[in-house]
Amino acid sequence: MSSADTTEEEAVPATDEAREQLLASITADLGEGVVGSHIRPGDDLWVRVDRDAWLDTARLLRTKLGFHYFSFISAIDWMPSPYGRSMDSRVDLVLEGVEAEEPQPIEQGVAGGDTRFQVFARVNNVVTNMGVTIKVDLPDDDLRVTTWVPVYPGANWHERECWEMFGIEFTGHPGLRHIYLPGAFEGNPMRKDYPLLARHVRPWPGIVDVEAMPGDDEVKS
Amino acid sequence: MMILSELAYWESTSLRVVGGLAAVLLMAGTLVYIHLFKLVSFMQSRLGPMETGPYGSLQLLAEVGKFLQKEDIFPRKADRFVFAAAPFVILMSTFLLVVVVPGGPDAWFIDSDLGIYLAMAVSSVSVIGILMAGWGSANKYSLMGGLRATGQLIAYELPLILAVVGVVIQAGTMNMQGIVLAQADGSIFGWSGIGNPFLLTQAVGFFVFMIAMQAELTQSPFDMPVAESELVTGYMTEYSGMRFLMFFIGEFATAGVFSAIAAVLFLGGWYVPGIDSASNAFNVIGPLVMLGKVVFLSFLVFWFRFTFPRFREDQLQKLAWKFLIPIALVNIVATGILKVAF
Amino acid sequence: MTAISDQQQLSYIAAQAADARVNVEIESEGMTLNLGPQHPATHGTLRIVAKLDGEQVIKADPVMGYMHRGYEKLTEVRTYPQVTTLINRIDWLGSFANEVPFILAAEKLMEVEAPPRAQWIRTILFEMSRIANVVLFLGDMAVQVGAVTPVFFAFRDREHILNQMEAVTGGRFHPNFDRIGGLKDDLPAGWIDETHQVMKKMRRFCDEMENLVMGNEIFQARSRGIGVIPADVGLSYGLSGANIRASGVDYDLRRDNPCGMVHDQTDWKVWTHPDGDSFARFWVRLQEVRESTSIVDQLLRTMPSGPIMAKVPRIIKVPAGEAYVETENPLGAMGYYIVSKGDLVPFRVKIRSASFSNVSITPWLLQGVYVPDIITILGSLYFILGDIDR
Amino acid sequence: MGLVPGIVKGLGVTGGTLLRTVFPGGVKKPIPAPIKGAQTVQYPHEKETPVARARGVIALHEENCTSCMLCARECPDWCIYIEGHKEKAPPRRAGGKPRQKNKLDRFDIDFALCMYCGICVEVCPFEALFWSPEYEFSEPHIADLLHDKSRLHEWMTTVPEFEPYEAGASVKLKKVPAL
Repeated sequence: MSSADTTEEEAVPATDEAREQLLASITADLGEGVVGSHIRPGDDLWVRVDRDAWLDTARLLRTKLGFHYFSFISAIDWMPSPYGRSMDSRVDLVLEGVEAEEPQPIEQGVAGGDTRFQVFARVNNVVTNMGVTIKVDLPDDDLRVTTWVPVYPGANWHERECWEMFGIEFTGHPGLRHIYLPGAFEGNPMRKDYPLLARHVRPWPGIVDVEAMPGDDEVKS
Repeated sequence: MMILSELAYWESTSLRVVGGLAAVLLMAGTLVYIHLFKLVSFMQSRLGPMETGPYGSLQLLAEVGKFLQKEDIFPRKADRFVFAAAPFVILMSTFLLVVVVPGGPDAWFIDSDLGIYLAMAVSSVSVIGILMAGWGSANKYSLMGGLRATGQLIAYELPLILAVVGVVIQAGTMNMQGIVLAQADGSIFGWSGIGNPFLLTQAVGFFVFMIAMQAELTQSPFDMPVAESELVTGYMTEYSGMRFLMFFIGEFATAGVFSAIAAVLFLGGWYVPGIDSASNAFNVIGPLVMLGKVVFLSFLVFWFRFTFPRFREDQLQKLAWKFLIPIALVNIVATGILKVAF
Repeated sequence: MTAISDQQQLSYIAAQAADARVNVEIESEGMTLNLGPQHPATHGTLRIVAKLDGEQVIKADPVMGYMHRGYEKLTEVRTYPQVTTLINRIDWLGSFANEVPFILAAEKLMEVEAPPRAQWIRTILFEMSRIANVVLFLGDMAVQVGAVTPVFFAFRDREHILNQMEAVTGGRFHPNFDRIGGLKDDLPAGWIDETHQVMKKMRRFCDEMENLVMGNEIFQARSRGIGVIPADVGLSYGLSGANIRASGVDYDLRRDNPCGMVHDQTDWKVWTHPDGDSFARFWVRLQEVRESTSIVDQLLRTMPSGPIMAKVPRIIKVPAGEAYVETENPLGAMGYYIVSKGDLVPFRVKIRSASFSNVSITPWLLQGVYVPDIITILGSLYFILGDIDR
Repeated sequence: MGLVPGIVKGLGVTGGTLLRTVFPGGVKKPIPAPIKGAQTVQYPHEKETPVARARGVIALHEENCTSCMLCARECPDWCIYIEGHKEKAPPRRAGGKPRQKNKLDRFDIDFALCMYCGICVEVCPFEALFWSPEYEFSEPHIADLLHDKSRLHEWMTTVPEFEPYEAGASVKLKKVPAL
């Protein structure tokens, strides 16, 4: 941007009063329900709520805070993929002499998290043009959360997608059926431990390297 | 065709059949080429078929060849007899329609005093064919198309006939030749410069007739029964090969024949002003004049078809019953009064 | 008395029973009409299972997934530059617009900003892809209600836009031109003048559409009052773009959430229509095409000079973090929620595509309408299957 | 509804297009010439020249390729196959040491898989890959779409010069290497 814009950029406050206020009003209403939050000044707000407060959050946002516009619901599987970029198969690694790595620890993103699966949703206020991302942690042994359909009817399809891709059950949903995948499909493809077969059935063409001339091993970089 | 009367019955009949076939197929072919392949393409900034023959003029033969090669598919649950017979019923009504249309003072197939009455009666037969096709296909889209077509065709038969009634009153005859002559020798309130083409004195009738004709032909904006984007061509969905070709010929030949009837009723048929209507020249130029008028009228049909969106069935029923039929009736009354007054 | 053989009797009974079954079906259950997956009105492979009573819809259930390509999974094994190739194919009529929010989200995480010239060109191409996309809608909507010719005009005039896109990006449909920190290349010489000409042609096309389709009484009869979406319902279903603006909601991300693009440097207007019916959606989109042509014209005139690429490392590793960027794409609000772990590849990309939310309203909207209106409504909601199925 | 009903206006639009197509010369030169007036091009007889940047087919300038594998690794589709070996090349200067050189044995692009994204052309550090706007290389058998390095090299003859940039651009114009 031109020089005028750079000054504008510097003028962006390190604190964001509107979002601070919004967070405060959410916290005031939900109390213990809010377990984590994060503000990127002038840009975005994340709120992590307790699983029991999930539906209440939606109701609060829509009815009291004017977040009428529903953007999406989805989930994140925070487990690092055991396949990496799926560039090289296990066999190649073993041949190369790479030891099987220990699975990396789970590391959650902004607003924190405690569990492997996190459902997150985003709603917007079309008047103040503010968006907020709501997150909720789901324990591994009980992947269930209440549905948002009574508050935001548009959540219906998003929850169906989330259910089939991550195996997260939305209690009270009017019809959790497959939306993209065929009815008899088994497994939850978006989970990190679900292999992307297209990248496993065929070797990566980039794995080969220029062969050294026979008896000229030292040139190999 | 006075020679016909000197021939044996079988000879004249076969001549008539050949003539009828030629009239229908050639006319359908000409219209498809001129309108569907060329003028409509130009309307859409493209050229249409260009490869077969000069300017794609033999494309139609190639298309026919293609359709003839295709497999004649019957849906498994189709009512086979009804399904197979439907295209013939539709094509039959077209062939029967053409017999009343005169091409010149002596160039006619039959010269019946019931001419236009016969045409109107026969044109309704195609409804049965469409319903048969819709039912026989054992397809929901076809069934809906067939039902919609039936409702629509029956609704528009009325304004069509009522529009004709005005002409018949004014001409004083139902004979198609008589109607042509009435226009050739008639006068508009005493002025006989160009005869009396009923286009001018029966403008309302012409307007109603053209709209009703568009609907009878199930051309857009009245193509709800075929509706490609919705019913996937309705009652024709399941047809392929030869039988589809028959529907196709039926569609365009009927467009031509109806245009011919409209030309006779409102544009003076084979007559052009300036030449004495009794002149023998019309036996030669008459068919050409007819063809010219048919091309012009059917151009209107295709122009409307490729410009307008379609009405929903309730809207087109409304148009027929609440608008066309009343004004057609008023037209009849007015024509009657004027006829008596002058 | 002739004896009836057992077999004859049995077949008679079977026939009677079959007739009875047919009658029962006709009387009590209504008809289930299956529109699609192969149907001219579904723009590809959307399927709508409609329970009908006569021609009236009792219940409509859209079924999709026939084209699901699993982009969210595929992005997890692709580097950031490789992802743009892929997401080109989400909304294939306005491909360039798909890349923009992804790139912007990545730029936000990397805290880089494209130089002004890049932002200008990015905005121009963004608007041109909107024109290319919506122009086809204008023609297609007319086809859905039965007029054949407008779609030929649409294809004819979209060609000019695609040619201009190709002249810059090298790809007619899949530009793959946006890069983190700027653009792949600068404009070729003479492009600006040609584009001014093309914009003139597009405005003429809009006039033609207005005369040919929008002003047509039959079209109005078919679309006015059909598929009315109240603003509140629309918002809670996540409708966006022209669909929600046609319901009177004055919400346009180009104006309300400018991010990495320079719409605020131009003088333009957000069009809304109070009716919320199919006609309003057509009307709003037609005005938007006009507005876009004027945006492009203005930006072409004020184009700054300079580099088109910010300083970005050759091998792009995006710092850990999460970012969501939503832009006003041709079909509606499209957003990418990128979760990065500081790697070459994104950890998770949630693609919020506009059509998915826009179409999710159909079960609510199609209740009680007639079969022909299904087509009008689907046409006016305007979806691209790639954008639904991703 | 304005003064003229929309229905009539619509007829005017289609009728006007009809006239414009048939008489591209307008009122001044009313000679029917639909071939000129139509927007379409009669493809096999008449061809539009694609723009210089058009991504038609990838050409390989073999001499510049060092088999560095960058393109094969960056390809999102994994459709580039490269094999090579090292060999001794004569020294650059007289008396110098013989150089190590990568010799390209195989460079195949499977155009059946290729998405024409251009990443390979972009990442190539040695200017060995170029876009050619040539588009007529369809094959009856899908396997024939695998172009080997000699075929890819042939495309080099169709690679156009890079277009100059619009005013205000500060990008350096690249050159296509002479064959």
